[in-house]
Amino acid sequence: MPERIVVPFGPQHPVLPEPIHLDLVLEDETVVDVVPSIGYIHRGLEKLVTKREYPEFVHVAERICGICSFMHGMAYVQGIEAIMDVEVPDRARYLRTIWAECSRLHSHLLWLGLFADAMGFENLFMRSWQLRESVLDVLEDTTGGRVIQGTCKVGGVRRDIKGEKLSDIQKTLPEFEQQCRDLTDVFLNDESVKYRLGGLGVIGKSEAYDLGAAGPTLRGSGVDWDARCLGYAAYADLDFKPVSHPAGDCYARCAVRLGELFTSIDLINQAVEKMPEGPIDVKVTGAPDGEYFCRVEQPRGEVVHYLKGDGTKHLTRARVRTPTLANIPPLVKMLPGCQLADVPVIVLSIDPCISCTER
Amino acid sequence: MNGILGALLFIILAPFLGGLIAGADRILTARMQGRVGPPLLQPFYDVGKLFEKENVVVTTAQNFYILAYLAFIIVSGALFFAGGDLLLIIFAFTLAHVFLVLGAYAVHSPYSHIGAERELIQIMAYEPMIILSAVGLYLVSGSFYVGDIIASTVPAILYLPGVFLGFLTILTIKLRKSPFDISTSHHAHQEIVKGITTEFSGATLGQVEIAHWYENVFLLGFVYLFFAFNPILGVVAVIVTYVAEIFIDNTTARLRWQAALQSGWGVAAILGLFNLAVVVYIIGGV
Amino acid sequence: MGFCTMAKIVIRNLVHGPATRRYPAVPQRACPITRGHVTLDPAQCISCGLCMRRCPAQAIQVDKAEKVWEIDRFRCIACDACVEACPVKCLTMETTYIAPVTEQTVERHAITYVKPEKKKKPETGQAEG
Amino acid sequence: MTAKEQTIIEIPVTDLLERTRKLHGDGYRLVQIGCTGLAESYEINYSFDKEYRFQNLRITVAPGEEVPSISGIYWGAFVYENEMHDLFGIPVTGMNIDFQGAMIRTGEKHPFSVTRKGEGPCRNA
Repeated sequence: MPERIVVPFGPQHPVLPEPIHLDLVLEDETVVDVVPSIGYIHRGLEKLVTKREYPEFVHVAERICGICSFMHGMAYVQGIEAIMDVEVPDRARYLRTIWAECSRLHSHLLWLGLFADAMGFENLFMRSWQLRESVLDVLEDTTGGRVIQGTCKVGGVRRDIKGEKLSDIQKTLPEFEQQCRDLTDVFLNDESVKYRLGGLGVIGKSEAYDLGAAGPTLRGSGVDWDARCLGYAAYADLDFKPVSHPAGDCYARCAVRLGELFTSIDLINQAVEKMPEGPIDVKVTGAPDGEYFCRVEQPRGEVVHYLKGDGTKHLTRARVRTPTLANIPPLVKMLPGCQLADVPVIVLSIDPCISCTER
Repeated sequence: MNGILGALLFIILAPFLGGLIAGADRILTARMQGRVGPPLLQPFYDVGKLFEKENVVVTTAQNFYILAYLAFIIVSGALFFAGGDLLLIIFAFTLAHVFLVLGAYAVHSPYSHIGAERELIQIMAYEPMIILSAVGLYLVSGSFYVGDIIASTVPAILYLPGVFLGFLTILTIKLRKSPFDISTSHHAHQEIVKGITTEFSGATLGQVEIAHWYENVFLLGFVYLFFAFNPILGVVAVIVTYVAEIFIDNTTARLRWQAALQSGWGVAAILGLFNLAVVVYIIGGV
Repeated sequence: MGFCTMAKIVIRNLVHGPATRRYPAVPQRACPITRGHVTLDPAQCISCGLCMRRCPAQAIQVDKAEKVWEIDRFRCIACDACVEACPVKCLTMETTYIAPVTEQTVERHAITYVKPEKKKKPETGQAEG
Repeated sequence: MTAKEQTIIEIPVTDLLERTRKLHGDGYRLVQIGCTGLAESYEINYSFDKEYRFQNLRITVAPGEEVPSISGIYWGAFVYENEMHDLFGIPVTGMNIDFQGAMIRTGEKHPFSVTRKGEGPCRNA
């Protein structure tokens, strides 16, 4: 039997964007066992809910994650609105949709870059991040923040996008879409990329469903489940189909995210076209009394915000189940049997966001 | 006499030339990625800084191995530019890398060990093709001596296009560029951090860098041999080759070690051997 | 077949030149609503303390008695909540970021606002002890 | 909107496995297991989803009370159950992958436990 060595992978490792620790048991270069552990960046954000008044906690909720920031804020305010039965104005719902889809675009482009870097394709990494920059510019122009938007509030949104700006955004979409197509061509058709991704970390359809996988990890295995179909924000009025890919390997997960780029572009386009006029927020009085599980589709998958209030200004409990936590079981299933060189690719393929996971 | 002069020039000038090539490489790579890139002299600043660092070594043996690595790279390059025997040069060159691998094995780090194993695989992958290239040049010019090959007026490239392509493939391995930067790459963004050089720091790492500059000049000199019949064409070919390597680096992902081995032996068997067979049996030598 | 599918992008990059900005030689990109840092107009602040209460990061301290407005830039998350909360609009969100520093210090601003007429300045002497 | 429909069923701990098995048989997907501390006990929500129908099973356990693992039914439940164990100190029996408290690295044992004494100093306050 070959000698077994244990390679510590993380919490600080150049190919890992965030601190997850994996003990990889190797035989030569084949991974035979993997033991994950987390807990390096717990910040106690859930506890803060008892220290901040519920309208202010949205700023904290947004900072659960630096990438899916907007959607954490959105999930939180939607939860509060559901408890308090607040009817959000239509324009606010559409604006939220636009910002959520911009966030998804920038998150996916960020991920594509990191993924390219994990397989040693530096130029593709640079290109993905270059495209991401144009999305960040739009976000900055419309919200004032590049990654932390801070525009959601209970009862609506804090900022409006003027009609002029909306059509400006729409005008830039076709060119951006073309650039995304060029990027997609490299990811899906380049032989060296295909060699690195094909048949790697396969999770079958029923297995992914049973493991409780979320987001592109689930859809990459052929299950077209997308929390956006719940119809929150303006998604019920817009026309879209969840992107899925049957193969279940790293290539499929990559293809799903690339497909979602175009879904997002299309959704932004639709939202701009259908954008209703009207107020952007309603005044919210009182305090939440009740509980709610709010589910939102983040770039990484479905996030669950569990919120409970007792009629005071401070919620009594908040709990966030992030998509990364749900995707750890599939990851533990994927890794054994792969090559050491493929570990970063497989780990990245679930798009781990550890600071989300630990709150 | 001429030989000693060549060797001396190599020993003195190669680090400067190698550093400049590395600097130009970084700028060109940056431009291909839509970045500005560092100043041309950045590699010198980097190495200068490395030599200023405190010497932190866990196993003192690694210093010896790395020094031996540098020494043998210089010896093989000097022999080359002195017009020496190509076979001897190749073996000295291989020996140098064996020292590098030993240096990586001397430390106790799984990253370094896996890097060393991969380096060994890479040596195995490129060795057949390098020897075939030497054999090919012998068949064309009738001598293993670099001096004679350069003096030969036979256009080697016309007889050895397959061998040359094969050599370009393994040059990617030697220059540590994508898709074959598997044992270590120019940055630490891979699963084994910086692979074989993970545990070297300060002056030791500086020596590895300098050895890499020497090595690059030597390898580009090898490319020149295929075009030695026309010096201007030779220099142009060397530049084109290097730019092509950077281009390949920027348009491919890193492959696994299995692919490096398959490619190395594949080009040796298909391009190299076939080309040699054509030269020997069909053209019947030169 | 996809060999060198990246070539198109590489060539475009070579032709169009670098896409990066040579910061700090070239200033950062900013737009009118970029959230950079908060500034106070001490002549208008009525020391109501709303900004302090609304701050989700507890970066702002207002001392009504001493008439001091303090901000800890390390804690401030530039969320704009204080600017929105301020009843007299004495806070402004500037579009530039603060310069990097190595030590955490609290920025103190003396409030110079004087209430026109009516009640005198409330108990300034008391809090001094 | 269908999004608002969600049911929470309070069940005794002894019914947990049976009901989970039934949901699994019906084709439900495990969404999450969320544990939160009440004043003197823990509330654990098991959330399931099938075609956007959201179902929760809720159990309330006292400190030290054992909770049976559902990882035999849903393989992926181990992350949530280890989290329950590592952070809240709830003994979960029969987990398929038991990290023995090493999955979430914490400075002290069971930091979210309701029986933990004191609030602990917050360095940044």
